[in-house]
Amino acid sequence: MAEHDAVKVLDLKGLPCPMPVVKISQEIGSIDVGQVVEVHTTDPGSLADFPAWAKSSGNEIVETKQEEGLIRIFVKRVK
Amino acid sequence: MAEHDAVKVLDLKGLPCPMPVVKISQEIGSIDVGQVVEVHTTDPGSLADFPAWAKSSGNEIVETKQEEGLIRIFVKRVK
Amino acid sequence: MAVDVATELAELKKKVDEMQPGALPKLSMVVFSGDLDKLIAALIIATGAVAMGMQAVLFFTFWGTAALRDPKVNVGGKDFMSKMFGWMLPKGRGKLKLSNMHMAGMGTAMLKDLMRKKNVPSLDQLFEMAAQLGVQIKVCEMSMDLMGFKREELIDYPNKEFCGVATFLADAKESSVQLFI
Amino acid sequence: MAVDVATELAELKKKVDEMQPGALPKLSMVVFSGDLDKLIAALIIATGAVAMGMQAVLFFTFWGTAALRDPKVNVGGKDFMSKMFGWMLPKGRGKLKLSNMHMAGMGTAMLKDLMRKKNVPSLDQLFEMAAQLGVQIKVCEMSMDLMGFKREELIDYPNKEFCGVATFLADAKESSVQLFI
Repeated sequence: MAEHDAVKVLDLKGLPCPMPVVKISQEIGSIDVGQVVEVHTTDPGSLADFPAWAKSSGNEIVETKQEEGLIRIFVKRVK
Repeated sequence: MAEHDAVKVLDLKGLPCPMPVVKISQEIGSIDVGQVVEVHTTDPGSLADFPAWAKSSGNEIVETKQEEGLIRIFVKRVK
Repeated sequence: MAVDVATELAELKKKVDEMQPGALPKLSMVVFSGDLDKLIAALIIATGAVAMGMQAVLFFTFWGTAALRDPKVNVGGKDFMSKMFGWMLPKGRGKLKLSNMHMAGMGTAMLKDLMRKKNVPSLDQLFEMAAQLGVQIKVCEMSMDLMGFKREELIDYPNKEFCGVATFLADAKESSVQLFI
Repeated sequence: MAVDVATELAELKKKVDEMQPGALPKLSMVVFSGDLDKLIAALIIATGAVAMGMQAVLFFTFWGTAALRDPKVNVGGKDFMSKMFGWMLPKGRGKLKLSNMHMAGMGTAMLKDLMRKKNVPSLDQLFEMAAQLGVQIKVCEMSMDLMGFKREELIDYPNKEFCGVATFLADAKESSVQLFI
């Protein structure tokens, strides 16, 4: 089973700013409220940007995992 | 009789931004509350700027007429 | 007792009425510069703002308007000065230079190449994304007149609007973020 | 019943008191640049703001202060460096250059000519209008000192004030629009 019951994976590897927040803002509407999407990014700026985006858009970062060459962010749709 | 009972005509032909809004802001005080001034302008930017000015200054655009080479804007003093 | 409540209520009402409305989650930006790097920054901020749930309005004025020219369009009927300016100013965003390190084109070409390699969206892609996301573009009428640009010369962009400084200020004063680039 | 009303009133009062004051309809702008085109933009925005019913304050700092020099005034008693700077910096707004396409003076002359033809107010006329409309000018004391300018060297302008960054910030933080040019 996917971690945090993520219903989908959004692959943003290799995309720099502003693409990660633009993409999550476009994709968050495709899952239901309460569901989680797992974002894969290689942009270290996303570590600061996703919490900022979540706060501003009223959503939630459930967990962030830093692995070798990959950052995985679990975003829950709240609104 | 003048259209919309305009009590005066403000000739701003040939004047570009920011003159049209500066002039109307200076002249609006010369008519009484409830009266209408007819503005003649050749600046196409005034079509967007006069409503923006009216909203901000608390006055009212009664009508705007676009003719060949001339824009006529009827401004009512509200405040 | 009842009187006190009425008085206090009236006082409170007065206080609330006197309060200025708070700003909207909105970005208003003057795009005065026609430099490639500054335009990229402007478009990244504007698209980012929409991603953050904000409205975004870009006001193109002075050199910024040259970036909106469509290189494929030629219009006639210009007077001598307008033609001169038309030749001297960059025709569209493909012709823009860096504000820094342009170095006769070498620096600009290098940066574009580097952006491609690093997957940074190009200015063309940023404009496309901005249009998709609903970033509004407003164009200074006075600059259009001064540089001798005609409306038909500008790129297609959804709901492009022509205006003056009053329209910018009306947007800016209700915005939580304002910038001049 | 009465208790409920009193409690709710007290809660509401507390809430209102804790609210941040909204911004005033006011423009605070740092005029850092000494480029002709940017100064024109700054003055157009400032005069436009007053037309919109706003207050407008311009803070002249760094290269911007050179634009405030009165070309008719000569002051003595300057040290060597101040004299050097005085010669190198444009003496008054008639000497300012474009940020772009100055082209050894040709581009700047063309733009000025074009502005006259298109009835766009010149920088001189814009300053006059700004004074009439009550646009406030505040000048950075540190820049004056750095560039070796004396107060007598600057143009006459009603209620010109000399200050530092704290004055700018006090204005800016209550303003609905802030820009850096």
